[in-house]
Formats: sequence, structure tokens, C-alpha cells
Amino acid sequence: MKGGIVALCCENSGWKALASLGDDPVLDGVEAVRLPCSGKAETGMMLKILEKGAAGVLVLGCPKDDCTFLRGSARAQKRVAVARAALKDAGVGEERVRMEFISSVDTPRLAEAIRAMKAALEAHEGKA
Amino acid sequence: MSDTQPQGFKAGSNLEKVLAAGHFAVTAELGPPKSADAEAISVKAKFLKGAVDAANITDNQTAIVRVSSIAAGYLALQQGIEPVIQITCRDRNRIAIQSDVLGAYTLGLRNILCLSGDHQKFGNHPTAKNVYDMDSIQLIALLKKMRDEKKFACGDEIRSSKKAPLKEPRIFIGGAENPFGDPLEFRAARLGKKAAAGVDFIQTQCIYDMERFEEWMRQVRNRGLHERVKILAGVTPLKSLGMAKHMRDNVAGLSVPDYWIDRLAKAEDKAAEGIKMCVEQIERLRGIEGVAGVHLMAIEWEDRVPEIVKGAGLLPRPVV
Amino acid sequence: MTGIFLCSCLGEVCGRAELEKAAGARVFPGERLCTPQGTASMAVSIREHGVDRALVLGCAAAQVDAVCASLRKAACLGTGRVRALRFAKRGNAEGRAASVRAALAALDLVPEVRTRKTKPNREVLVIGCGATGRAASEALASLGRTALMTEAASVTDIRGSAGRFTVRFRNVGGDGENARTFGALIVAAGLPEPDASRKPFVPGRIIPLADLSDRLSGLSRREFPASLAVVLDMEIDETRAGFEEACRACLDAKSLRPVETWVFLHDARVAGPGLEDLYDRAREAGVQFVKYGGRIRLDAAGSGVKVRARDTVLGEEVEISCGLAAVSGYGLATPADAELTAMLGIGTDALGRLQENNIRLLPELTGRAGIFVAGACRGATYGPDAVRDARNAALSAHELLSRPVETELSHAVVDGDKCALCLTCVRLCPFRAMTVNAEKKQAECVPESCMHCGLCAGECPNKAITLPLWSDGIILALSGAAPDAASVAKEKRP
Amino acid sequence: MITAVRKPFDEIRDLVKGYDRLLILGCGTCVTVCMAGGEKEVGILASTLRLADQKDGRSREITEATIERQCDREFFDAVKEKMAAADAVLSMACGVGAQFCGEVFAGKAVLPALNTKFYGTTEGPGVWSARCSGCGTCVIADFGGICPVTRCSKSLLNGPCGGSSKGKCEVDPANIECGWQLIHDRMKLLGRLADLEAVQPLKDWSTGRDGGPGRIVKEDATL
Repeated sequence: MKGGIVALCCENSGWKALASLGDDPVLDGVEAVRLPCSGKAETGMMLKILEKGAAGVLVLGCPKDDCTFLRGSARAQKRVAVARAALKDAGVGEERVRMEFISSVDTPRLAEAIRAMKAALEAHEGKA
Repeated sequence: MSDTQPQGFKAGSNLEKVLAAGHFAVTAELGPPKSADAEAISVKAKFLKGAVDAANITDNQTAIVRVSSIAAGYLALQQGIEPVIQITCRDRNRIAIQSDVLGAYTLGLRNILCLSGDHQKFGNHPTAKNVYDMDSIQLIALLKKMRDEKKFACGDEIRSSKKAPLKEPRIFIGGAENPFGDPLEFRAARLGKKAAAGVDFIQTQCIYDMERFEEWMRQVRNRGLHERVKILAGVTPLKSLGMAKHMRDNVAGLSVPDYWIDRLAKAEDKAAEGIKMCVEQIERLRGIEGVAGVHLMAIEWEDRVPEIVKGAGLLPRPVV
Repeated sequence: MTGIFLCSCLGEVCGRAELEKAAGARVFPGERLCTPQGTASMAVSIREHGVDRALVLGCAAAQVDAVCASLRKAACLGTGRVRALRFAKRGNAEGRAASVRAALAALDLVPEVRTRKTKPNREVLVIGCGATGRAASEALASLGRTALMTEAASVTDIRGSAGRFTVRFRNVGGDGENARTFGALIVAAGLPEPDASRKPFVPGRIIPLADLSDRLSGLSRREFPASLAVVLDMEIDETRAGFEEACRACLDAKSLRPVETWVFLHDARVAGPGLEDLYDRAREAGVQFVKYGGRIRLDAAGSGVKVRARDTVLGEEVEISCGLAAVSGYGLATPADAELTAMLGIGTDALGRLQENNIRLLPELTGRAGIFVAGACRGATYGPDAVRDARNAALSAHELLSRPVETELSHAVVDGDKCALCLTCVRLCPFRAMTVNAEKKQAECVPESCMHCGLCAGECPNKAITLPLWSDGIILALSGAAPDAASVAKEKRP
Repeated sequence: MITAVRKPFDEIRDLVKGYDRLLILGCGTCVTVCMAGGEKEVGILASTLRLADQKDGRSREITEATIERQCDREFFDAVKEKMAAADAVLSMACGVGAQFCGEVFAGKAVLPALNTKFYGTTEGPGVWSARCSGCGTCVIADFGGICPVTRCSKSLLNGPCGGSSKGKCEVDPANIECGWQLIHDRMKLLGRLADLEAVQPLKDWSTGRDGGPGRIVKEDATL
């Protein structure tokens, strides 16, 4: 997979789940960026990260009814949707941006999500 | 074309005379073709001949392009059917409308129905620009001004030149009304505005909810409008169960009570049942005080009009 | 000067020289940095070498975060001045160097962050004079804190933030208003009376359960209904308070006159002191409890009321007619008073009650620091629950106001030149931290209310809002997508 | 405010396909408030175009800028250099700004990125709806403060057409409220329902678009 996956992590959930993955090989090629909340991840930011060469952006937010800042992950979900639409327009495949609702102890599901994203990116790369 | 000044009549059209004489008038609808096929008009006209006092010639109904109302009206006149020309405010501004009124009169056409007109979104040219320079009530007031004040909208007198005699188009002015449209409580008031603007006769939208129509007529009578305006109740015979459901579900501002649908569902020959129900409805309408006639909108069923009119005991039509 | 602290656990992963070359900064290798001694040794190096920004490289994120927190205290470095970077044991040297450079780039962009201490106003306002409100005031008094109680109806406006709320009241006489400041607000406004004019109520035939007792006591022998039905769980799940009220009302009715009584409910709620016994007494007195499933139909036909429902025990439709029916207000969806909710600026749940659907806020917190909710207005309608709520809220308010409100001034900053006053941030902020500064004609953040979540910055249509510690530049640096110099320079400092 | 929505991406991509140095210019006033052409949208469009170019292997330089307003000449000074360096400008202002940008930089290809819609108000976050069509002779006083020219699909001045049902307009029952239902309800609230019975005369349309492109001269303000 050309370029890595940048994970924009809410520090209250995704960041902790990612940290507790420790040195799991699934994290190869995954660059974790800490945010105060997934609601800080902007559409423009996601697209700019892809522009700079990343293969994918994974936004990790808290489950919507457990969000520390009440509406953070709901806003992030809408912004990811706009980013995906933009990628579809650009013809570069919407799977390059993805949102996952991960609580801080959801480590297995996070690993699964990263694997699924890597697979989707490789599949798309094969096609592109 | 007789150009004599009809004594005491506004326009002297057959429809006007029938209504003035107190007969229960019968008008129908003749939908002009979506092509330049003149023959299609005369075929339909033949069905209606002798069965109706006048026939509405629709003006690009539901915003679908058809032969113009005035042209088709003139052809119907030649077949011995007196037409009711329709003018919608959707497609022409006040200049074009006034010139069409002069034209229609010169061709001997005397009845004009004033309509706001269906929004172009419903027709086959949804991307067209609409006009709506005026609305149906302003159009009624305009025709009255042309007839009675012998003036154009701008105030100029209707004469070929300063010294020429006044030659105004004497039109029997019609309007449409939907007794079931919201806001319900404003509907009678709106008819009052049309009366104030100078409408001579009204044809209502097709009626299925008789209770609500009778309630509307009560409000009309309370305002004494039935004496100032001749009201023709609109009816449309139901050809099939599908048509009944379509009218109920997809036509805005139209309420179709269940008993129409249930009766049709039970009937063997749906078309015959539709005709029978329509005849019964006309008989019931004749009993309502203030209803001066019936407007039979047999959409693409012109051939069954005589049968319905006969069934309702309205033949032969009076000769006035 | 930026210092990199390399923990010994990464010793063999990357050498000091390699790191110094890659990062262009002074490297301080250290022993077991995650231990207190490790942290102390770092603090010493920081003071000795005048380090103002520290990057700690460790093996596991959790430990490294803890180290940063303790290092901030030990070496009194401002927030954000200490950054942690977890080094994966695997990965090549080039990858590690790149992530160090990215972390350092982010560190360079971190501004100086001051904190502000404000003495909170010591008084608490309790909105609602019902049982819950009184319980909250008593709890506050026992904690030695003065409290003012008022009815929700007399409050006209609420502004400010934790420690400094300004509340306006209608004057007692009714003309004009006055304002007072409070440190915290406890909302115990209870549930508004069910509006007797709406469905399913029919005056005189189907009435609110709360009015049943005084209506019956006012009736003469002739007017007294021969039969009476109480309906619970009509629209939403009943509460124990509703169940208790139903049993008491039927027992009261039977004590006045011999009357046939039914109680229609989904199930009996007896989990409370004395409720089981009350339920038994009611049944012994002849009250018939009918458990129904799904919807219940009430028709005020003729002189009486027809009640139809599916009896889940018998498994068939049951229909009775009675002289009078009473429906429990708790079993009806009665949203909190909309005006009060708008003034408070806090979220509500699906039923419109003052309890945002978020487990972090249970039981008495709201989205806004310094505003607490207790009792029926948040759904805790049963007496003992409401009192416990009141005590929780009193304790939380007391705790908040017993120490100065310390605010880290890293709140959202609005660039007045770019702000188009589109109000997106004002409407979006879950904590009502964003307000409109009319003189400056721009949006402006209240530092004390800001929770530094960055939602506003993420949504501003003109990118006029920056969160100093999480600016675009810092985030892009950390994501390996180095920001172009121009966009970094434009970011506003606090 | 003037409201607008961004053009579909394929249409924009087609507009700019012939240009190698492109400036995407946002506007910080109306179209920022209705979330169509502010700095955030400029960023998103720029990134999307760059990603599309990367995929097509097309090398192109896309710069971004946002100025206060594109309907006042002086505000363009801030982007003079970027404008000079670009051989085309994709203006994310409303129709006014996009055209004026073309006037200020005569000879430079200026392409619109937005479709300007109407004078509108914010119904709620993310929802805008029309209130005025700029007919040049405001008549709302006769209709309880609600404009029949804009809020009625047929601009009727004398009452609802037959297609009004349950307060909705037949043209688009899901989204359009019947203007005349609104007028009727408001006039009823104001106790002026009887005023609706007066027949409104023909309207003078010459003060609006039909009178030719508008121009206002406020003598005291001219230099």
C-alpha cells in the first residue's frame, strides 16, 4: 500500500485503543495523530493529508452516545461523509477516508477496522 | 359571424342565453390534440354536437403542448359546437392575452374561461420560463374592463384609431374554482373576489366529496354569490379503479371519499359503473340550490358524453 | 531550547547520535523515564539546560503520557510544552527519524499557554421549589453553602459560565427585572403538569391522575362514579412514582365510597420501600390490576369512558366502561418546559427531558460545567431517586465552588477579520462557550466554558477559529503532512 | 443574504480543464454564511481537484485564497500577485462576485464555482430558503408581511390556486409551503383576513428584472 494510513484519533477513545495495541503489526504504516475530539477533524484536513501522499485517513471517534464532547463524533461522521463524496468526485475512491466509532477498550474492533481499511485500499490500488 | 349588438346580453353566447333562461346548462371538455391534426378536433366535436350547450377547449392543460385553445375553438365552432376558450396566465403576458382576446372575438368566439394555469413543472416542458404577469382574478377584471369600459389594461380605448368607433370584445367571462383546496375557509371568499372582479360563470373542479361541496355551496349562498354568478358543478366519470386511486392520491387539492373506490371495486364492468355513478351524481347536483349547470370533464372519454347527458335526463338541449 | 529525552528501554532501537543528527536537537538519554526517579532526573536536566520544550520518547503510549503529566508539574512547563512520542520497537530508522522531526515541528508551533484563576461566586441557585428543590437546598445548607430557591417561571435569562452565572428574574411585583450572579445552578424544575386540554384528556371524563383525589373528594354521593379506571404506561414507560400514585388514589377513592376500580398498566413497579406492601393492600381492597400489552384505547363515549386493551395475562382483548378515567402524568410524554431548556442551553433526551442521552453525564451533570439537574425534570420521578439526585447535585456544586475555577487559556480563538458572524459556532457549541461580541462584531469564546474540543474550529466556514494547542499546523505536522509555511504563519495566537 | 450552492464537481473540473495555473478564490461574506464559498469550501475544492489531478497524472498548480468580498474592487488588492501568477480564477463567490472579479481582472479567465440561488434566510443550521425576488416594488404590507411573488410558485396576488393542499404547494409538497396558506394564516392572526378580499390590481413589473438590469444612484454618496 503506497503511503500510510493517518489515524485522526480522539484522545479519549481512539488514541487510547490505538496505544493499547502497542506494537501489534497491524499498526505498520499507521501514523496516529492525537486530537482533542474527533469533532476537530475537518474535511479539508482529511483531504490535505491524502494530497500529501497518505493512502488513507481513518477517523476514530467515541460511540455517539458516549462522546465526551456530546456531539463530536456525530459532527465527525458528517465531515467524513463530505470527504468521501469529494473523493468519489475526484475518482480516487471514497474508501480512502473512513470513520470508526471506537471506545477506549475496543482494541480488537479497532485492529479489525484497520485491517479492513488496508484491504480496501489495496483492493482499490489493484484496480486503479 | 353575427356582429349585432345582443340586447341585454353581455356577449350573447349560446351558453349565456341558456343560463339566462334558467335552464340547467351542460358543458363538456374537448381536449385538443398534441399534434397539428385538425381532424381529431372535429371527431370529438361530433360526439358533443347536440349533447352540450358549450364545450371547453383546454389551453395546454397540465402544461402539455397542444393545439391552441382559440384555433381548436374556431374549428369546433365550424362543427356547430359553441366553444369556451381557456386562457391561462402561465404562458402569456398581458400584451399577448389582450391581443388573443381581440383575435378570438373576431373569430366569433364569445366565452372565455380565466385560469391561473398548471405550473410548468407538471407538463412536458418543466424547464420552461413561466410568465404569470397576472393571476386568474386580474384576468377576469381585465376582460370585464375590455367589455364594459371598452378599455385596454393600460387605459387606452379599444378603437382602431382616434376617430374610429369603439369595437370592444364582448366576452361571457368564466372562472374556475376548487371548492376542496386549502385553506378551505378562504375558498368562498375567493369566489367572492372573482364575482367582484366581474366573472359571469364558474366551473368547479371535478367533485367527488359531495358533503364538502354542499358545505361550500352553503357558504356561497350565504354570500349571495349564486345570484351574481352562474355556478356549474364539475364532474369526471371514473373509467377504472386505477384512475380513481390516481385521482385520490396524486391530484393535489382533490378529496375522493372511499365510497367511490369501494363501489368501483365491487362492480363487474368498471366503466359502466363509473358512468352510472356519474349520472346519479348529476341528478343529485341538480337538487342543490345555486347549482346552475354541470361541467362534464370526460377526459379522453368524449364519446360517452351524450350517453351520460341522456342518462341524466338533460336531452335534448334547449335551443335559445 | 528543545530537549529530547530518550528512555533507556529504547536503547537498542535507536542510538543517541543517530537521533541527534536526525532531529538537530540536544538528546538526554535517561534511565527508566516512566519511573518517579526518571521524571525527577529529566526535571533537573530541564532546569539546568533551560529547556523550554521537551519531547519524551518511550516504549508505550500510556506510560509516556503519564510521564508528560508529571514532568509538566515537576519542571513547571506549560501545557503542550511537553510532547510524548511512542516509539514502535519495529520500523526502520528512517521512519523513526521522520516521526521525531514531525513531533519536533509540532512542538515548535505550540504557543505559551497561561492559566487564569477566578474566585467563583459562592452562592448556588436552585431552580424549582418542589420536593427535589428543597432537598437540594437542605443538602447545600448542610455543606455550609448558601442557596437561593426560585420558581422556573420567574427566571427570564441565564448567562455566564461555571463560577460566574448571571441570572435575571422577574420582580415579585411583576414589573421589571433584577439580576444576580451565582457560582452554580441546580435545576430541579420537575415535570410540567400534563396539559389537560390535549389528547387523551376529556374534561370531567378522562382527567390527569394528579387531579383525581381532589376531584373525587369534591363529588356528592349522586355524582360519585360507580366505577373508576386508572391508566399507566399510556405513551411512555411508567415510573414507580406513577405506580405509587395510582395505588394510593384507588385506596383513597375506596375509602370515600364503595367504587369498582381498575388499574391498567404494563407491569407493577414495586422496587421501592413500601411499594410491595402498598400493592398488596390495594389488591386486598379489591382494586383490579389489568396488565395490558401495546397500546390502550380510551373513548369518552356517552356518559362514561370505554377502556380497551389486550390483557397479556388472559391473552385476549379486554373492554370495560367506567364512570371516570385518570391517566398518569408520568406515563405521558411531557417534555421539559421549552423556554427554560432554551435559557439553560443544555441538551435533552428523546422525550425532551433535561437529560442528554450520554452516559458521561449520568446522573446529575449537563453539557455545561456548573449547571446540574436533579429529579423529575431529568426523569428521576420517584421520590427517593429524586432526593438522591438532589444530594448528588448539591455535592457536585459544592465541590465546584470550593476551589478557584482554574481555566487554561487555550480556548478557541476567533480571528475577527475572517469571522463572518455566520453563527455556526454559536449554534454548534455543546457547552454554549461561543457567544457574539456585538461591539467587535465577531464570535468570541468564553474561556471558562470552553472544553477545548475543537468542534467550532472544525466547522467554521471561513476557518476563522483556531484551537491554539491543536492548530491545523500542529495536527498536519503530527500527521507527517508538514504544513506549508504560509498557513502556519497566519494562525492566531491566544 | 445572497445564497448559493457549489456546482457539481464534474462540471467544475470540465470548466478548468484547459488551465495549468489555477487560483481558487473564496468570498468571506454571504457565501461563507451559507457555507458555499468560504475558506473551508475553498480548501475542500482545491484538495479534491489536486487529488483528481494526481490520479490523472496531470501536473497543475492550484493556489487558494479568500478575500472579504468579491463585490468591492479594493478587496482584490490582497490577491493581486496570486491573480497575476494564475492563468484562470475559479471564483467561489456568488454570481455578483464571480462577474465583478472578471471585470476587475479584465482579460483573465474567471470561472464560477457556485450556482447562485436566491435572497434567503437561514431556516436552521444548514437549511436556507427564499424570501425575496427583488421585484423592485415591495408589496408585503398587503399580505401580512409575506411576499406572494416569491413564496407562491405562480406569484399569484389574489389568493391560493387550486393546488394548495395541507399547507403545501403542489409543485413540491415536501419542501415548499403554500405561500398563500402562510399569508392566510398570518392575516387571520393579525385579524386582517377581510383585507384579502380586495382585488389586487395588475402589478408593475418594470421596477424589477423586467425593467432591464437594475442601477441605483444615491446622489449624496457619489464622489
